[in-house]
Amino acid sequence: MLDTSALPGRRSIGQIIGRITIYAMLLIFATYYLMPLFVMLSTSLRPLAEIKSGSIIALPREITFDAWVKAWGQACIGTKCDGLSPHFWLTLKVVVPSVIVSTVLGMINGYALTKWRFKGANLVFGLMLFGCFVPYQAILLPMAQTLGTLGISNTPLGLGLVFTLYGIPFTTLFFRNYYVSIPDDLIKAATIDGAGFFATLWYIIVPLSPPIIVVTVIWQFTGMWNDFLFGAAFSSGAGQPVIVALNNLVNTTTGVKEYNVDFAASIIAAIPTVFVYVVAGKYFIRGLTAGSVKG
Amino acid sequence: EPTLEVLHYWTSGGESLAINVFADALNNAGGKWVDQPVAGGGGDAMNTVLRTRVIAGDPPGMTILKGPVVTEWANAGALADLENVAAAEKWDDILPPLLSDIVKVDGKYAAVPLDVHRVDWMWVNPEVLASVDGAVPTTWDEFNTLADKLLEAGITPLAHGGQPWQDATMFEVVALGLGGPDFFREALVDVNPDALRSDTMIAVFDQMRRMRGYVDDNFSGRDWNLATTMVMNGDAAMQIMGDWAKGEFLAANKTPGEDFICAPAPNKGGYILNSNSFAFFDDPNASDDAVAGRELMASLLLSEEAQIEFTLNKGSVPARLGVSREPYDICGVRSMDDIEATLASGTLVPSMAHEMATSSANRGAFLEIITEHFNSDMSSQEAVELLVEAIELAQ
Amino acid sequence: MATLRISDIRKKLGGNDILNGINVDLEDGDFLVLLGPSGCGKSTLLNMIAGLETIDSGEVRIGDRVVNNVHPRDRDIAMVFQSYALYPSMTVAKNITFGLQRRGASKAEQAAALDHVAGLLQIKPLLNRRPAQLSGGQRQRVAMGRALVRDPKLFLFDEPLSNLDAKLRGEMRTEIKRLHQRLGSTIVYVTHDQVEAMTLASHVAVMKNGAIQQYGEPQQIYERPANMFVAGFIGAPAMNFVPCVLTQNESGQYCATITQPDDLRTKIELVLPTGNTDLSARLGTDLILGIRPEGITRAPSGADDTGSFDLVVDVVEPTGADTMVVFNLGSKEVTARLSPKDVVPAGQSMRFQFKMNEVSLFDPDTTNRIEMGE
Amino acid sequence: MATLRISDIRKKLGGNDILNGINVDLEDGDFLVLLGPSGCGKSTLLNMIAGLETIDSGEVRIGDRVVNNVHPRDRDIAMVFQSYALYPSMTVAKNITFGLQRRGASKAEQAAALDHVAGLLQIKPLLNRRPAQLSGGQRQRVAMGRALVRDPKLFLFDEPLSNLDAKLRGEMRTEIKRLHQRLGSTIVYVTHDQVEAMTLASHVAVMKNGAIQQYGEPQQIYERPANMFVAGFIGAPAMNFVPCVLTQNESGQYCATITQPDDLRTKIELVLPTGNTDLSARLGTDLILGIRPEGITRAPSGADDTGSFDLVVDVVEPTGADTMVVFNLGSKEVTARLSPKDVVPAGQSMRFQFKMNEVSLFDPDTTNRIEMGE
Amino acid sequence: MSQTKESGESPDRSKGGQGNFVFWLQTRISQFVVAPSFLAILVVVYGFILWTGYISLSDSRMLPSYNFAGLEQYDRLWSMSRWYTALNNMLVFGGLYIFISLLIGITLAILLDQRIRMEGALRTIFLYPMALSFIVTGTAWKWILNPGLGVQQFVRDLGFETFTFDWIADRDMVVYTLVIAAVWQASGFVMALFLAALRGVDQDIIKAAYLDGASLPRIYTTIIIPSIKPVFLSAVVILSHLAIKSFDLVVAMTAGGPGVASDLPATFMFAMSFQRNQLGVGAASAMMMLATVMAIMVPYFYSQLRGERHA
Ligand SMILES: Nc1ncnc2c1ncn2[C@@H]1O[C@H](COP(=O)(O)OP(=O)(O)OP(=O)(O)O)[C@@H](O)[C@H]1O
Ligand SMILES: Nc1ncnc2c1ncn2[C@@H]1O[C@H](COP(=O)(O)OP(=O)(O)OP(=O)(O)O)[C@@H](O)[C@H]1O
Ligand SMILES: [Mg+2]
Ligand SMILES: [Mg+2]
Repeated sequence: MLDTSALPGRRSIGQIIGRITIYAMLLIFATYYLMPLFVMLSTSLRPLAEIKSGSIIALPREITFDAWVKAWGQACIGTKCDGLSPHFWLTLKVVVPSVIVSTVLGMINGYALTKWRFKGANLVFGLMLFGCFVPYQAILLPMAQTLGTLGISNTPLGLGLVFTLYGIPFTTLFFRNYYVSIPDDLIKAATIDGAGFFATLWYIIVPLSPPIIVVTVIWQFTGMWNDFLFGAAFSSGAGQPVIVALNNLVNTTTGVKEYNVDFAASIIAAIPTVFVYVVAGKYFIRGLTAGSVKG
Repeated sequence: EPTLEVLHYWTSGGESLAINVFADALNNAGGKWVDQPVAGGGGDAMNTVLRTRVIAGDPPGMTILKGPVVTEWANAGALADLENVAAAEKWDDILPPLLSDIVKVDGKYAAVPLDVHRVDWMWVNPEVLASVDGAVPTTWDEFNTLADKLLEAGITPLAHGGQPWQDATMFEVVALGLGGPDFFREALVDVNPDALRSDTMIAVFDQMRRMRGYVDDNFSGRDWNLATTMVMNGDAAMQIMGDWAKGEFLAANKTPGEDFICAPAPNKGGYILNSNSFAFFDDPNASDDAVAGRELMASLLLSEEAQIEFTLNKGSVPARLGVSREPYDICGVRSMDDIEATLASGTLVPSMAHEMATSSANRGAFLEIITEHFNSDMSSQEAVELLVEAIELAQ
Repeated sequence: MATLRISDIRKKLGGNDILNGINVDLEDGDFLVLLGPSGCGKSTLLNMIAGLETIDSGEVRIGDRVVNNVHPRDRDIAMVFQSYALYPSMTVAKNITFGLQRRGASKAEQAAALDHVAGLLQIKPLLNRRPAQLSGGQRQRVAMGRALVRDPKLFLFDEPLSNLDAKLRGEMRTEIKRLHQRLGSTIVYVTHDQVEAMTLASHVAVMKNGAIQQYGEPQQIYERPANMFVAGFIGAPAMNFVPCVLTQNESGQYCATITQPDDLRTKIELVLPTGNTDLSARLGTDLILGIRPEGITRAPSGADDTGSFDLVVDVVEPTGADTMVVFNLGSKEVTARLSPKDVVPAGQSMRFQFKMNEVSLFDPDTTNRIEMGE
Repeated sequence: MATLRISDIRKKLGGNDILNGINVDLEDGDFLVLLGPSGCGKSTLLNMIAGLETIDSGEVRIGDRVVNNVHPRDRDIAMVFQSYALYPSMTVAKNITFGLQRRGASKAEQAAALDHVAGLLQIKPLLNRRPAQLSGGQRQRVAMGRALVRDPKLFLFDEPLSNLDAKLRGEMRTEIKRLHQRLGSTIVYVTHDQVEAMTLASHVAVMKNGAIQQYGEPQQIYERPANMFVAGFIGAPAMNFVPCVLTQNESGQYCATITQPDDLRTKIELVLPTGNTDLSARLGTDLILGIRPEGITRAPSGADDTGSFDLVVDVVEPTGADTMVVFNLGSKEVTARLSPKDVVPAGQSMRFQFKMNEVSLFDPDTTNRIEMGE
Repeated sequence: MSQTKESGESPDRSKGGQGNFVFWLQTRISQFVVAPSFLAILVVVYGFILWTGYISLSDSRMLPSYNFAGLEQYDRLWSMSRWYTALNNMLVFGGLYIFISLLIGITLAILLDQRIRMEGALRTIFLYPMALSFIVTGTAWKWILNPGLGVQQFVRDLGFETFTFDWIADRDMVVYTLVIAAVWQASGFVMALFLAALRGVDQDIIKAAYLDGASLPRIYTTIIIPSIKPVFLSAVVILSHLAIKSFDLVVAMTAGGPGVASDLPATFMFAMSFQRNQLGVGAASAMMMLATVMAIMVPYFYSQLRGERHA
């Protein structure tokens, strides 16, 4: 945006009021956005007794990290009392390869669909894209049957496969929209230079892709990390991802609830994704600008 | 090594300790317990997983199934045969007939009952009661009078959480109280349309409408244990909730009979029973270990030792008869006494709200209408009609 | 170095005829410029030579080999793109040697070739930069280096200079010209800038709508354009086209007679250098007279030469070396390119003269040139 | 229409001096072209006139009013941008009338003004299209329309033609020239194309690094450039610079003596048109001789004129109307612009002659012009 | 999206003149590399949809059954009042959610575009909800909106005794609380989309508008926003997709309550398939959802891909 404050003849009261309004509005919005985080944080730091008396929108009178310690390493989930930590690491082990594989496949698809077009490439793309919009509840049962047939039901491998498969439409979309704006001449030059499909991809295209890789990885990582439905349906026991474990911790039918532990656990489960957004948020916007905006 | 994979939704707090009793028992007996908890929605989430796993051809070894669902699964041919163990352990002798009826399909055991929860408890704060000179009500008229008095005194009479299953719990307690066990069976177990349309049913909905007035405004979506806390803290006088509520009092170091009172909700004799049972799934591809694990577990479930330890943690009482009452507090003892009494008089009824009475489709229809009614200004007549219609659709 | 023969090449894309029967025949060392407006199929033709686009029918032959079904990598060609298509993530050195490396040249070979080319193009100080850190002209040079390093049989250039500003374009043009003189390579060069075509080509093919309009040496195309399209396309400012009628004067000479749109409908009669040609069939018909801006000079005032006439100057545009003068002739705007000294200010009248031996005559219906003998 | 006075304007941006003391003085109806290489501060200066950029120090006066603190809207100016900056979501008509509407003109006034401008620029058939549906030239016209419709005191143009192809650029240039002649408006026009500057300007300011290098009429700047930067920037192909030494010949005339880099170290002695100027202080020092390509002609072979000499032709570039001939003089490449008839093929020798009254002389240290009297 | 010429096409794929396998492979390689993903998608998306479609025509209850039962399940579906509630909620929720998210998203983007100090921090604050799962934040929202625990109590504690904000407990208003939480999660993402687009707007256009005398608000409303129309389309598509799938949200915040007042098609379908043992009805409702998605997406894809071809 043009620096309007640098225009001459506008240094008026009105302008100052305008600036104040802008900041005030931003502040109000920031409050709205931060409120759930505040509630979660303050609750996680309060002793249980304090929580049960009075409003939750209040600063803790007494701060204790017990809930955090318990949520991480001691809380009982089912018959195991190791807290969230094992699930946390396990989720990383499932999600990271799934993110990598789906991103790589999306990259290859996007590249093939834009730079090595074949008849019907648009149709193929359109059909793949529709996978972004399927309500996942509808495919749970057939997927279960399929995983069973493949003999990988209830394994991290099976879960990773499901993540990867339903991630492909998104990754393909992102990469395709980004690669459309890379000049075809580069591919022609590389072809004449003797580089084939993969050599061109590796030497020419991949080095140009970091912005869109960031967008894709963020999208995939948060999507997979936060998934509940697939995790609950296609994993078991110690193999459950962290969000499912969190749900097990938080949700009890007839047991006693420890809200501070619940919220500490919630925050712990959210740390990686929030971390990714905070660290890479800038690149996220940049990557969006670079092409995937076109949706 | 006998191995057993257990799918369940008892994931935290006392539930988790309770199920650990069986896990330990199995592990100590040389088996291996493989835990697969899926919490949420009182077993809804677990049901989803169960479904996907069965469809995937990879059913868990054992899971929590209740009431008619056992029959549904058994009819689908998914459950393992337990006759050998049942005979060896003499289940027919040690289980009360109503319980064994529920878990038997075609005269064969399809699941093993673990415990008995009493649903129709009323939890009362004696101090609050004393503040209005009230006594624990034994009829719904008394209840209403007391509640009105409490309201006048500015006290919330009834602590309640607005979740469908809590609404339904209250409903069935009222239904038993106003209609008696026979009506309960006809309406909530057999879903007989005549019973559903009867005046008694209308009276039940009328009472529910009154109850709505005794509940504070913030009840919607509240967890049951927060409602219990209200009673504990004197913010409300009473709560109608199953015996698991006791765990919440105990966790706050309250003593039954002193700091809180457990009394059966007003009724004309009767006992709404909720029982958890374990069902074993039959997997044609199961390994020998899995089969061995299944049988080993089944044989351990009804041992007195495990029963006592499990129910103490769970807040319930044992499923089998003839267990020592010594370890139980007064609420537990009262519950055990009443089971025997109602068994004798034939007034023990299965809980509709807790999936003991009728198919999940029927139960869903009940919950839907009960909640709708409780949360709106629908008339009782209207509610009854909608209920009949919904039950028809669920067939 | 090699010959290139293109025989009756055709191409359809998306249902449209993009190329309809192109024939080209280049000797070793020839410099062919494909010239034409945007969308006429120049790049498509070049891509077909390179093997980046399939050939529907016809034949492309490089040296003795029909290459229709040869992979671009194996055609032994090099190509320079309009956008330069430098690999953005590689250094200049890597950009240049990438093709060698892909072909399995040893490190030493690569280094030697790089050194040679970098010296030739004077880009040694740039070798470790990335394309983004280069100016337009430097990028252009690197793109050339990438083509030169492989020492191919045939060079293909697709508008290599059109992204440069006017000044740099001139310099790089000279450089390409010099490289061609030095290396003697066979080159096919696409442009829509007619100055480049005139400057560089040994042969020019002017294209329009997928067909070659005229094929020949630059001077021939400039002086004897085959039709109005070619005439208008070559030369800047463009050739002036003035409607006229073919008449005969008293001495029997054929004349182009132009009617001024003024009240008097003044007629200007210009004697045509028709030699022996018999144009009697066209007498009285409408024709188009074509005259290049440099074909118009200032006549000494009062001179009574045929082909000179007085007119009011409409616009004057000094460009430094020359000054463009615009005036109205036969209801058309005509631009003359005059020496600054000869110019009068806009609004004043001056006497113009057409160099009649440089005019062309066109048929308005077919737009084709009417030959007037020598 | 108005005068424009810019006094000692300075500007810092991001810690760098972008403009250091600019002075400009325009009369009503003047056409000022700001000419200079990329990044020299042309756009910044224009933005400051427009009010889109604040003024650190100095004063901008439009008509009688100091506008330093006047909002752009109230300065009564109009601006045409390089990217045209048409509002993409509005029709052409809306684009043109938006400014009027914002200023509260009635519907009828808007319609009348639109009609007038659309007629002037011949864009009536386009009025209902959106910018995306226009060609480059049409967009340019609409952008002009948007500026014209408000009938402002001052027009600002920021490289309005640089996005067009060469042909269209030429046409639009003529059109702008004609508009200026017709409307007589005061115009500030930014470009880095020297042909535009020469063609359009009544005054040219050649800028470099935020300072004006020379300010004057185009012909003056072309013929008497103030320094080598200006000399090299104006004219295409650029002026040739040849190192020489100042000597005196027997008849006492000052001569520029050029040493050829051959084995014989041949000396070429060119008599300078010094008039009465006393250059004795510089005798024997190194100087730079500047000669434009069109200042070199072919001498009749064997002519023994001073200022003519035989040299071998290095490169020949026919461009149609003229042919560029490159040869080596004093170890520099020199380009001559000759008539095609006068040219010999590359490699052959021919006799060149410098038009000595057109040469310039520069001090190699300061790069400034050395005046040689008239 | 610029060139869609088929010119990047693998060379010489027509004739395969050298006839050897490697050459043939080279010319087909792009089809080969896309094929595995494509086939997998065909199976796990389209194959599974077909399966669900078949189940919706069967008499399945607890477990899938393959007995054909015609349109019985659809009959049943369309005679359930709960389904109508769900559809109605979908309309209200979806409409408001998309509209408000766009409004807030673009407002935030414009505000952030005003050379704001701490832009980075604010941007992160607006964007982080997208990183959280509703399984994580659902309880927090449930509490914040709970009259006795959250905002209402807070304001009352401040002294405004009569302040009432009990939508989550109100059958008629509960769907709006879903909107509040859903907007909270998605509007930051919309903001990012718009911010990216605003950053791409030609600065000269804004300058021109200033010279034309337009004020800042007018420049946004009449010039900048209309010029980023394609982003609206993308945002609407992404938001519709999120709205149709907003399952976790309802489960975590209201579980469909009070009553079934906040049921959405996704929760309806889930309840029917997995809680009520009415798999057939669940499948029928899934097919209806898919039909809705198709109705929105197919025209969009079509126009996108077509638009590209003609670009
Ligand atoms: N894949 C395609 N499908 C349909 N038409 C195409 C395709 N590719 C190119 N064309 C058309 O073929 C014609 C020739 O295109 P080409 O790129 O060869 O033109 P050009 O002469 O190089 O133009 P320019 O000077 O703009 O580069 C154009 O009209 C173009 O629209
Ligand atoms: N906001 C800024 N901060 C720092 N430097 C700036 C800023 N804006 C412009 N500059 C610098 O000011 C100088 C002049 O910029 P300006 O845009 O006026 O150049 P110009 O002469 O118009 O160039 P061009 O011909 O490329 O348009 C450039 O060196 C540019 O890098
Ligand atoms: Mg081209
Ligand atoms: Mg500029």
